[in-house]
Amino acid sequence: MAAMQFETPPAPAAAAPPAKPFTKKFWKSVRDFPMLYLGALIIVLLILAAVLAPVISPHNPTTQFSDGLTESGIPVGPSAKFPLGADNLGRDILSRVLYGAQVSLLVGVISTVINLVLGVLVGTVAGYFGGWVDNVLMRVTDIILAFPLLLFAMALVAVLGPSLWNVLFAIGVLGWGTMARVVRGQVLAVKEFEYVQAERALGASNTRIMFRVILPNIIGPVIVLSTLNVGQNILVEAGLSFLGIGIQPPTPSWGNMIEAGMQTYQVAPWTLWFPGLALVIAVLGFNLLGDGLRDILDPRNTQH
Amino acid sequence: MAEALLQVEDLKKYFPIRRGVFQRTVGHVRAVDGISFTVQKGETLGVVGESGCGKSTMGRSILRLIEPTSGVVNFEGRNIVRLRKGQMQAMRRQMQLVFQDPYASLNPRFSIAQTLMEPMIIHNLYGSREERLDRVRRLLERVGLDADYARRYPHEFSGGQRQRIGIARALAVDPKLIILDEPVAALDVSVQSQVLNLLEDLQEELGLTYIFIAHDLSVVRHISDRILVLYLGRMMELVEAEELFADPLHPYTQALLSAVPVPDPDAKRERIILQGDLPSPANPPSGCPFHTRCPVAKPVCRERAPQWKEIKPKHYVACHAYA
Amino acid sequence: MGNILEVENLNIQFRLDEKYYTAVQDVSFSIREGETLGLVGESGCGKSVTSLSIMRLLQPPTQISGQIRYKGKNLLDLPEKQMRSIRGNEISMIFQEPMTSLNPVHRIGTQISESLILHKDLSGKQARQETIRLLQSVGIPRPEQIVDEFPHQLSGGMRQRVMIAIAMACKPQLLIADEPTTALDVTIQAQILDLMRKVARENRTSILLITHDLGVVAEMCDRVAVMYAGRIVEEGPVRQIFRNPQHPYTQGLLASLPKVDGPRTRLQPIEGNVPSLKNMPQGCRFAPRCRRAMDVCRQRDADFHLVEDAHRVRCWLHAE
Amino acid sequence: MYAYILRRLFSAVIVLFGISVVTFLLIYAIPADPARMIAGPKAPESVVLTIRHQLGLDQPLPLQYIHYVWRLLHGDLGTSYTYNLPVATMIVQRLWPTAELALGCWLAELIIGIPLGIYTARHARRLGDYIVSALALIGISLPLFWLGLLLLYWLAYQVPIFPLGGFGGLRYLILPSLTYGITGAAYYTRLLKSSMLEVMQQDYVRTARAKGAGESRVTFRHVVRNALIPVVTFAGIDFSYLLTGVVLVEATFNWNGFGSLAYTAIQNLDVPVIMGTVLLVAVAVVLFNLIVDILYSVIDPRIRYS
Repeated sequence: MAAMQFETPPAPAAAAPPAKPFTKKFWKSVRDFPMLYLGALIIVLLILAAVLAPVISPHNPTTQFSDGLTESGIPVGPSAKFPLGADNLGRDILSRVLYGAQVSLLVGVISTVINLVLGVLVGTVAGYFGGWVDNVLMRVTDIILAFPLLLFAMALVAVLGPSLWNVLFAIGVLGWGTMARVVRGQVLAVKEFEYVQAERALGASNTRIMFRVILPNIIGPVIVLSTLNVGQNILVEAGLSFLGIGIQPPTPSWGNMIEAGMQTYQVAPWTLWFPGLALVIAVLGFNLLGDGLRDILDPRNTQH
Repeated sequence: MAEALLQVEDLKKYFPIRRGVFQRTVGHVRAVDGISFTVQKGETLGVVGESGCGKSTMGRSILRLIEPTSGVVNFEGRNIVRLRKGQMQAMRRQMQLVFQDPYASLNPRFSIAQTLMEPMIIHNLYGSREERLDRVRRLLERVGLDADYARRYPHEFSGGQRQRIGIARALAVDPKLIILDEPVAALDVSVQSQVLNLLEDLQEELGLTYIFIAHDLSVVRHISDRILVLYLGRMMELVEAEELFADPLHPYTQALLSAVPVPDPDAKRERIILQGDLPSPANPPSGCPFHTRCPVAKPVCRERAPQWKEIKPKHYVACHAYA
Repeated sequence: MGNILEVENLNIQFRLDEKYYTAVQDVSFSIREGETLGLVGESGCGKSVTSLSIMRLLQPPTQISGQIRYKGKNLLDLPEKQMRSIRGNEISMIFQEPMTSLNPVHRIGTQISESLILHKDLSGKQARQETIRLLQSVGIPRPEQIVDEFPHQLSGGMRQRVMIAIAMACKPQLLIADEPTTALDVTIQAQILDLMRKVARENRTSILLITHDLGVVAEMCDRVAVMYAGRIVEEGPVRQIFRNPQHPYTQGLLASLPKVDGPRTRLQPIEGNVPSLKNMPQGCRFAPRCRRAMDVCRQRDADFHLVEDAHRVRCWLHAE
Repeated sequence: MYAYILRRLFSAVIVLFGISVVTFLLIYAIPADPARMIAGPKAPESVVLTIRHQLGLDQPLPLQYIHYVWRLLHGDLGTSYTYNLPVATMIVQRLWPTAELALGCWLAELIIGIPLGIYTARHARRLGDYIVSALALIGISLPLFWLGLLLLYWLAYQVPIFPLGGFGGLRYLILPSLTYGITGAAYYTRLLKSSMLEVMQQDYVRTARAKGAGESRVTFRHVVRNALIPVVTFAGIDFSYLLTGVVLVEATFNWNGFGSLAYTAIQNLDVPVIMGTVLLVAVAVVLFNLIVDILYSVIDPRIRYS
């Protein structure tokens, strides 16, 4: 209320930063947006784990060790050889968790890129042109959104056959509905701004207005949503693998590791804990980053 | 001097009202309902009216930012309503628009240099980047801003400064006609007059023609040569600025003038307080649209729309009282 | 007649970016019974903030010091519960935006009778009758039907009438009107100003009118206080302020207005821009834009000097 | 308002049509030959041809589609390859357990989510808000099935308060509902909080305070009422999440609903059952969203009276 009284510029955009030493600015920024940096840190560690898995894993993730199981066939707990214990087939859980990061990141990121391209395209065109174009595209979006993603992906993967690429493709091609709706809403809002009309009054073409004027102005929410979307898609992949129609064993994925842990958790709870914990931390990382980006992009939080 | 730059004939813009399951058109908002006027080169035509009178829609229809429903808009003798898309985009160099809201009319992602170069890029003016930047600097100085501001972004400026940038953007393509849509309404009183003076200077120097749309009567009186009064999409009165205030003929104009609060506590004026609300342009009254609130309405006003007539030399009114 | 409201040395600070900025500094004024005081100034001058602080409706983080005495009680010291019994009852308020000031999900009648139920202890049925009477008194046609309608079904002017009905429901001693007609059309503005005058006279209510429009001030007010950048720079009876303005800012403001009569001459603007909260100039805050600024103006702010009876100005030009 | 509802109905019909096209195409896009699957891998080619003819699979695709829709409209979702039972019958048998579970999950979400949303909005930027918001973020990040297994381990295996999965009375319902509630409530909490914070900035809330209304009156009469409008819209979207969640919860808790039906069908590549459940879920989502749209028009007078 009171803030209306002052000239507060509405949109963020790049502010001319005051000249302060970089490190000092960095720590102030960390203090202001702790979630953002925590999320970014988690994601960096995740990427390192995925890339360096072959180097840092103590064992081959698919080797079944005879000393991984006790004589009665129960997986051994955390030890010097198996830092996070062994699974129901005597494989090293730490190595499998590290390799699992590859699958999660690959599926999460690439399927989100597909979601992003389809969603932004459909949303921008529908929002900008309106009329029957909007109507047709939004009904298609409604149809896509009527199928719960996991079930729909289940059906599609069942048809195509379970494999890493089919899982990735199914999530990518089916999961763009929300993105399209959000982008459309943003385009509708930005389209009404006078600077868009000014661009038209100057004689700019539709393509120029859409891509040079409108798109840069909605990039913030799109980045936020994409980041959160990576976490969601990682969960969908894990769900599919948990149900046995995602990544097929022996390739390690956190989802199929939890499914395997389901059989042994009563006697060897670590078979359940560690893949699940890895999954939670990964998804939390993207959620933290997404929320943090939302805060930093919110003009109310960045005063000039 | 007495050469017509713009000639508008019977301009109409109806927006369909869609209702029901299949969004059938059940009626029209008659935002602009038959407006005709001529603007001479170098002249300022003021357009006043309250909300819903269609003044903004009229401005945008003339520029074809909104496609007019019907009518003719002759710009230097050429009917631009008939132009194809590509021709129209080229034609936009000649006619520009300045907006009301200085906060919404500048792209927050563009620096001032980008904002002002955008029109030059679109119309392929001034070959090199250096030439364009040079032009940007001259434009900024022309509107009274520091040339070094080119590198900054809109949020670093106050409302008045932004409005100057908006004017510079319009000038970047060397237009002949500028439609100013409430250019000072969002500005503080002490800044308003700076912008008004700037507009007057630019007109004199560059030989610009203005259509000045506003709701503030004293501002319109100050800047206009002639004034057109609109009510619910129709023309009520058109006359030279000083005469409109000295001798308003239409009852609506009279009420409008008497409603303006004057900054003089001793001004004893006869107040005409109109009864009732402004009718909706979606459902305008029959006959003369003003008859529902008119203090001197007669039965005929409800039945027939009055003729547009020259009551006195160069003083046009649409009112049955002068029939 | 006594003073109904006395504001003394009011200071209001806002926190932005972990720093406090002074939005209102050392503001004092008073309103007499039945009087209309205008508080004029441009955006950011602190006039709205001042009005909200009287109602104690400012959102934290803000720091307020000074005194706001209503009938001798300092409102800033009252417990929240007592303050609530004053709000909407003895002091009420109307706002600039009639389109957004009414709750979209409640019926018109419910919103008006809320004040009656809160303060007057009326039963539902009595409140409804009183509500219809109030609607009638603010000139709303078909009150029996409108009472059951929703805000979006009414025009801006009608909604502002409803706001006035809410504000006047408990016959307050003081009505604070924050830019009540800025969002309205001229002919509707005339109706609303007329209505405000009428209801204030009928209920012997004092008005604190916050506006940027000098025309509205001239028409409505008995006395005026001109604010610039968080301070009152000049205060006095309306006729003297318009006839004989003393502060260069007031003079500049009046000179910069285009006129509806007389010859059209080039406008005399005040150069420069209104300073922002974060970049307040030293000394007199108007000095950087003042044509008659002296060295002392840029160093220290002036005190008030009496020009004539009840007409005072904060300017070094008037220092002995 | 009726026009609004009818328009929604109309677009729902279009979406339903689209859904039937999609499921139809998915069935026929499958590389495996349904006739071969019914006949079994060892059956002679002539038997396969006969079955194919019986099923009408030798007809042109558009015609097959018309037959498909015709059968759908008569409640015929096809026959399971594995069990040789009508899919519709199999689904109906599983409908009640799933409905019970879905309701339990949804209530758990609301009971946890709504009060926390109101609490965080009223205590914004204070310690309580930070703690609840951090927990909400973790809740959103938890995989449902993993949390379910953990709860089973702690509350059914280590401390046997609840049964170790299975379908039965209320005792069986609590853990699965709680599992879903913990992961789903966070959406309601966050949405309601941000919606309330936005409403609190509205002019009409200031008007209510200016009338002398107290904080709890302002919160519940003026803020929550308006802030619930986007929450109701979200309930429509959430329904689709809920049905997804139910599949995972059923698999985790060994709950014998149609989620586990779909799950076993996928293991067996029993296409009619897969498509039958997917189709039914999609139809349910569309119908539920229709209900939400109607509800929405009741809550928001701006839609009701237009």
